[in-house]
Amino acid sequence: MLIKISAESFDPWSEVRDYQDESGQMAGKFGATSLFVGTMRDFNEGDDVAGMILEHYPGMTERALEKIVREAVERWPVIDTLVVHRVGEIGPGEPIVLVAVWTSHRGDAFDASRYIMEALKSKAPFWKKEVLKGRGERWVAHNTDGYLKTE
Amino acid sequence: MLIKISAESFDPWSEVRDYQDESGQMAGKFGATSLFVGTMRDFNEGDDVAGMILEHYPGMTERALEKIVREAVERWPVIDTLVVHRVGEIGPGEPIVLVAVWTSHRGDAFDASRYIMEALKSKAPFWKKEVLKGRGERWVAHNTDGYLKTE
Amino acid sequence: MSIKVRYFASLKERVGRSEERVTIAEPITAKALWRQCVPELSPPEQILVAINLDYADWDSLVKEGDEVAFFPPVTGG
Amino acid sequence: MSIKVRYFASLKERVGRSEERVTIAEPITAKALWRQCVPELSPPEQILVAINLDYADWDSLVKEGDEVAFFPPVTGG
Repeated sequence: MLIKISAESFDPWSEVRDYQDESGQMAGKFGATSLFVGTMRDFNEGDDVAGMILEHYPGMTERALEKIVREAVERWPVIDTLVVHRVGEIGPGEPIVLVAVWTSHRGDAFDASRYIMEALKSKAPFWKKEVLKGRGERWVAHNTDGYLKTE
Repeated sequence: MLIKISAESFDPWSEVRDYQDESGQMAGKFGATSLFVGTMRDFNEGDDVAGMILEHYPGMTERALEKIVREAVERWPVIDTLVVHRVGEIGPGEPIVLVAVWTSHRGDAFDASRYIMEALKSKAPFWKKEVLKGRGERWVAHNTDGYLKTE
Repeated sequence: MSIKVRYFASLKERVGRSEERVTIAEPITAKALWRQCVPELSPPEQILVAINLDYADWDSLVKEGDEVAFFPPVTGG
Repeated sequence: MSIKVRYFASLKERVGRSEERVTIAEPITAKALWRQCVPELSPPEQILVAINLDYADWDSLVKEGDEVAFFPPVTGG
């Protein structure tokens, strides 16, 4: 169960592979991996976005994420998890968040990874400020519920 | 929308990165990637499994997978998908299947990737034969419903 | 009329062949084709049928040039 | 009693500071602390409160040595 806050750009696919390789004892034990990667888009609410600044609350962030992962592990039979979240200045196309869950069976992997993402979105103390192209900056007001279907 | 049947072992993380990099026009356009990887376990139903042989129905396999992906794209706003499925002799710890879905919003990515996995499990013409340690071989009888919670 | 019939996985091992070419006088159902090809076994309930690479029913008609496949429940993924 | 108070994101910009140290005579609620620190604003309904790195209520008591944070709805992920 690893939680990383990264001030540098990260490659989600290397992160997952490295973590899985290091946890060598996992090989052959898990049957399912569910992964979610959230990436910065270059537009939002009709505006072109040039970049993003991700602020967080050091100390509370880690504590909140640990609690969320613990809840997922209590609820589903999870073998391991990896959570990486970016902070600082982020450019379009760069990954913001990675959640990976390893389980024996696929239903648990899907359920647990989605639970962690939704809880992270609603509880972990991160704040996004968008840098608009030629139109200053604005704070993102709130996150939407990812369990609801988009229109 | 790429579908690959692979007779060789594959690295799901490289497959996803390469596909995403090749589809350069996607950068900055998608906000969510949901990935599922199914991996061979070294035990099943209480027995040690030394390997697996994955048979399929060439031609029908691709056709069935294309239909499944098309259904997902009709149902959710999907930007792109990648499906890779292994055939032939597989060793413990090796990936069997990879499903990746790129969307604007995370709920759609989770829903569509899970839909593709469940449909693949119930419809795509693949058959697994397990090679048990010192106890011969046996065909896997059926797949379970991944939407159901495990006991 | 010439039909290609294919068998997969455990069914292939049970009937002892992976494919064969059979001749029919006129279009018949998949069930009738099974009875002609595998007379020693009544069509097992869980066996699936595909005609020309698409799932079909036991009552679907098989005709000249078709490829018909019989196979057990799929277990991929 | 000495309390560390922190502000984040848009709230930090609105109150014009990221943290401060305040002195209270006895334990008070988070709401009373807000009124002491940010008298120009009534506690905005959507503002969240954390005490010692855990979410808390506006009615939670703040005491000596606590770190209290006020911040807008979170938007990570």
